[in-house]
Amino acid sequence: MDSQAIATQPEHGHEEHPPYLRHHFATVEQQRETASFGMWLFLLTEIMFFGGLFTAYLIYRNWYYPAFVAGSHQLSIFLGTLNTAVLICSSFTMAMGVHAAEMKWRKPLVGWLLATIFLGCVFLGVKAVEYHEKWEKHHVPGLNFSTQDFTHPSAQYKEEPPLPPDMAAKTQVYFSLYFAMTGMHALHMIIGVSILLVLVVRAWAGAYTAGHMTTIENFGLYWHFVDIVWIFLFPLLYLISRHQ
Amino acid sequence: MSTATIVKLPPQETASLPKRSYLNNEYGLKSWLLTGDHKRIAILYLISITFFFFIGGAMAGLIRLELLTPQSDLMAMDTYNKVFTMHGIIMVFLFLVPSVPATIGNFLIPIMVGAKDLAFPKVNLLSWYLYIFAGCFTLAALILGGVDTGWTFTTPLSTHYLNTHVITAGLGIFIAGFSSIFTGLNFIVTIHRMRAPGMTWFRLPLFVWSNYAASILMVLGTPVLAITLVLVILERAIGIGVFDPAKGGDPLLFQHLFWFYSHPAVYIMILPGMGVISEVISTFSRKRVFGYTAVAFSSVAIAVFGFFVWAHHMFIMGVSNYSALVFSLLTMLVAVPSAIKIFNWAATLYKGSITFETPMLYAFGFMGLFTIGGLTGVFLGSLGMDIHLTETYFIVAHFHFVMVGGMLMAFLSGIHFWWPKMTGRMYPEALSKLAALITFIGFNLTFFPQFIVGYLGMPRRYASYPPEFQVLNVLSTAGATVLGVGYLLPMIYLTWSLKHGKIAGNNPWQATGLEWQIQSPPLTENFVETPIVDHEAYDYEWLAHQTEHEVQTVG
Amino acid sequence: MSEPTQNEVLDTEPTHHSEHIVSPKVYGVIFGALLLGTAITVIASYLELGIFNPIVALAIACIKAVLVILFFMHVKYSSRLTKLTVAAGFFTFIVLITMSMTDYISRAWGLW
Amino acid sequence: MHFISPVLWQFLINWLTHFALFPPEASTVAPYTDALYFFLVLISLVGMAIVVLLIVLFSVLYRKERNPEATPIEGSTLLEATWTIIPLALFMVTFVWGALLYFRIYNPPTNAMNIYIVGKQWMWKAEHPGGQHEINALHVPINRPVQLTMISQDVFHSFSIPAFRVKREVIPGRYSTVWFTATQTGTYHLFCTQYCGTLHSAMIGEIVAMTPDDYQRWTAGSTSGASLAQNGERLFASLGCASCHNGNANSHGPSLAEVYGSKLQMANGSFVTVDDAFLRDTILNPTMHQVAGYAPIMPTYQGQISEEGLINLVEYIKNLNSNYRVQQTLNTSQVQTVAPAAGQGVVKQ
Repeated sequence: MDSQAIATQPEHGHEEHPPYLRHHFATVEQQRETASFGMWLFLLTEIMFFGGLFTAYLIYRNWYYPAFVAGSHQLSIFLGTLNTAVLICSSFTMAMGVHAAEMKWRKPLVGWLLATIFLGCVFLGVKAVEYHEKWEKHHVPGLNFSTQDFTHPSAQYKEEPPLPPDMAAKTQVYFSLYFAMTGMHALHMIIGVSILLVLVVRAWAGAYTAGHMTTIENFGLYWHFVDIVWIFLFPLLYLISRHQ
Repeated sequence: MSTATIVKLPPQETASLPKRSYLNNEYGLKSWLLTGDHKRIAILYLISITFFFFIGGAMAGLIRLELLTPQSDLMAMDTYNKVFTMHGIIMVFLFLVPSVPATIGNFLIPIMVGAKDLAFPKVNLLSWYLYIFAGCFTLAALILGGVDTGWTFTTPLSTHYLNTHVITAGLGIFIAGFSSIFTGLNFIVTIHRMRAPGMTWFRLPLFVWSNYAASILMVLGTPVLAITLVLVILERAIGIGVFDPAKGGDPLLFQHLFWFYSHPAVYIMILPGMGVISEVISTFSRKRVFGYTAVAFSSVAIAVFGFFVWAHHMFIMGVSNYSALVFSLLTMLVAVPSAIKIFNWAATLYKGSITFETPMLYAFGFMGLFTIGGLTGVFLGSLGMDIHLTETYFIVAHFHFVMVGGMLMAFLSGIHFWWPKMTGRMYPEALSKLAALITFIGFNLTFFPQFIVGYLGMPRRYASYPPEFQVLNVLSTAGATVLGVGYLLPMIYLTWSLKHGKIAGNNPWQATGLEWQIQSPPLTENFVETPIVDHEAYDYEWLAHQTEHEVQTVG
Repeated sequence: MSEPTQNEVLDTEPTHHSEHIVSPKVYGVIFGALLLGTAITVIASYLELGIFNPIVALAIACIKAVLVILFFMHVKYSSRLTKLTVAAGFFTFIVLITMSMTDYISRAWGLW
Repeated sequence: MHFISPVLWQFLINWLTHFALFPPEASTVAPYTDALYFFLVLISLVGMAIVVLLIVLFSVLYRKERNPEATPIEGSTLLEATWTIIPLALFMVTFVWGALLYFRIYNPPTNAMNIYIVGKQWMWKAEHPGGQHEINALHVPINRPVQLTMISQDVFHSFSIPAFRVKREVIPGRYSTVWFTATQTGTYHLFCTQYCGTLHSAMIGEIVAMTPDDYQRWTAGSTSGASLAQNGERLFASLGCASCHNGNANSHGPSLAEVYGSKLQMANGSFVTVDDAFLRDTILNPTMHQVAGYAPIMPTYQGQISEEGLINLVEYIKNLNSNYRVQQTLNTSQVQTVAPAAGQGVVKQ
């Protein structure tokens, strides 16, 4: 019996070392799985990051339901739906980008990534329009807030019953959460688009179509995660009791 | 084997450090600051957390000096508030959370699992830089005039009623949080994906298990703190209304979110320390840890239950009493795994062959002090008892028994234990035993009176107090002085030993871990060849069959 | 939690499964389903469903999220470890919400 | 000693006369708290003794000189079960005991006299129903349950009386309560134990527990003229509450006479028992507590009434047995076209 623990293992020297295999991994497969697992763990932290906001949302929505309804009705359902569709499209283009990388198609990869950037920018643009509108309507808590629209609904929202002043004041909580949640989401989008810009340049140089596409794959995970967050934000913020 | 000690140092005249090691692989500042080597990053971390430990320690000294007299005479009350806030922030976020994982863990986990490095070396380096940024922000908050929220950042005090540098300190903690997330993430991935052939989960050293459990808490808990701090900063900076009662927010929600992280954070701090104790006790009693599986799973159980008990910090804060019942019950459950660990360590000594090197002395100190810390935790988890004890010096004594008596003892134990591996040189044994003794005595003198003064009702965070508490406070301050000496000593002699310590050799403790089978200090790539593991952890019979020169050395 | 039993731990050892390439057709179908889901959510929000309004909205959101996770994010074809990781995240998220809710729901129950 | 160093001697004398090791047991719950405390101390001592004994015993028996070869032992399921179940059982006992104590401390008896406490940076204000105001002090009679209804004007504070073993957070925006029955006369510490800013450690006061007779004398001697309810009545009139809450058949708001303690049906169908917290909250957030049968038209008084004012109103409504005086005031103010003048003078008694 060989009781030696530190036995000599045949060096993995007979395999070729692709240039992208980092020294502390034994195989490309191990490297790829490691990177993907790391990315998933990072997304886990992101779930909890947004988790705090969702908890706050849930509590206040139960407390101040009429204020949340009224606040929600101030959002443009058209822009919200548009943005949801845009983000889903961008998720699709990203998935296709990952596919192109898997197939080692360089130009399609660049194309899909550019499409994703474009859609991401459209999303952020629409978001900016919405934020601007909120500013004009004095719905930015802390900086520029007035309950005027809720205590005395304007002509535009004639069918809206006015909120009693105590409840109208609570719309500030709704808009605080609206800006915190969509703001954090938009921040993730901005970070995502910035990374995409780098990826496009490198993809054009052929970095991800030579067999090593972990970066694209992991970025895809991030992008889809940001999409998922929006998939929840949309009904929670825009669609509260629209039938009223 | 009749020598009193198991340290078998190579003869001094012939001994020398290995020619090539991670320490002399490359030279120059750049080779350190841009390194990807987990061992060098561990050393960077060690230097920086020591720096912050002494800043935090200086703050502690000031606190104790102020409390020497009942009046607020050494410093004004607001200065005192800033001092204890800084003490808390620095000690919790910049020392205790990264202490064992980022230094000892960073150094050893890849070696213990038989890997060449952590899974993401660059992320590891990034984590250190984030830590340094966090430290800079915190120091900036300190230098610009301080912050006086207490480390708990209670709203609405922190959001609306203070004009100190809350945002700067908050950003510091936010960044420190990401530093610890990255460390935890790296550990989990490494432990899952980078184990050497044959290194199954149940052959892992318990140090790895406990760091794994702590990493889970870091990864899942810290982001909640991050978003909470973001909300506090937004509320303070632009006045959104999530926690502000005047705008309809619930200040208690802040407490919920804050403690959702900060209670598990307590386990982030203590679990890696428990891992150190498992290694040390096993090594110096020459036995496998009694009930390996129980100890391993108790770490994981602590991590899991750790997420279910946070509201026990809020029993008197207006949390619903039904909810308090649930959280109190769950708190009682989380106490059990800690008890299991203590008993298993004690049972490990049974029929061992025990020697009393410095790490072992610290480990004994840990066991005693952590038992007190843990049991007083049961006092506080018990609803009715908590009413009288919470927010008094009793709770201060309790968490210092766990954090300082437990965690810091474990840290020092681990530093002494692995010092020969990290540096290739031994620390001076007699002096270090003296330091361990001084620390133990100083610690008890400092914190034991605080239990009594706490039951008397002395509130925490008081710059002045009624005169009848003075005797106990003077005892405590006297103890702190002794404790300070106990911490300065290792600092001095360990630095001294870097140049003058005896050459340690590969395995001075005759321990079984993979880290002891390679040269000290290790090579940059840790192993010459990927090890294949065919025995369980702490298998001293296997070790007995190894001969000296079978260990890998590059000459 | 993310802490599996002994068997599960052993099952999550790195496996050398071959990389699964999802065909663009699948992506297309999922893409369509997601857009459809969005449309249904918007329409459903205009219907009077009582307490079922938020439930329907969240159910559709969950389905959409699951589709994205399973197909766009390849979890369907990934190792058990990945699946476990995703599950752990949602589990902790649920812990955060439900345990906080024990306080908020029961506050109204009694005088104390 | 005193001839060696008079200063040191002074110190020693000073210390020893002031030295305390155990807080006085001055309330009915204190012995219960202490009993649990001693139980827990006992458990800790036993646990500690076991651990220390094992370490010392094994260190002596199995030190290397005596036992050069270690005997490998895997573990023992039986032992693991033992030291899982026994601590668990002890902790469960602790839990139940602690929970019972918690109920005892936080469930006030129905006959408790009520005193209001307002915490603010950095002082305690006590408002007795009879109109006595105190700052950083609280006079209470012994042998009589006292309930404190507390609120903070700004940040979290915590009202702690170590000698009574009671403590409760004082929360901004919400009433919290605590109760005790003092058993021994004397002066005890009152601390704010929740860190509340710069002068946190100066937010202290005295609890003076007096015999019932002394307490009677004290209340008689320190009244400020008007009781809380009288102040509340004046506020009620000046805010115009009576125009809706007057008990008339066609009034816009529900009658408030004898509303305290009753069960009200809300607009959403649920039932609520009217207590202090409910009254306070309906003044600030009226439409969130809409009583069935009334339109949500009441304006909010958020930011218009101080916490003391709210206490006055609550105390007034609590003691409102009939609408007779409400209607009287209403008629007077309607007759007088120069309305506010009515509120200015001293309320007739």
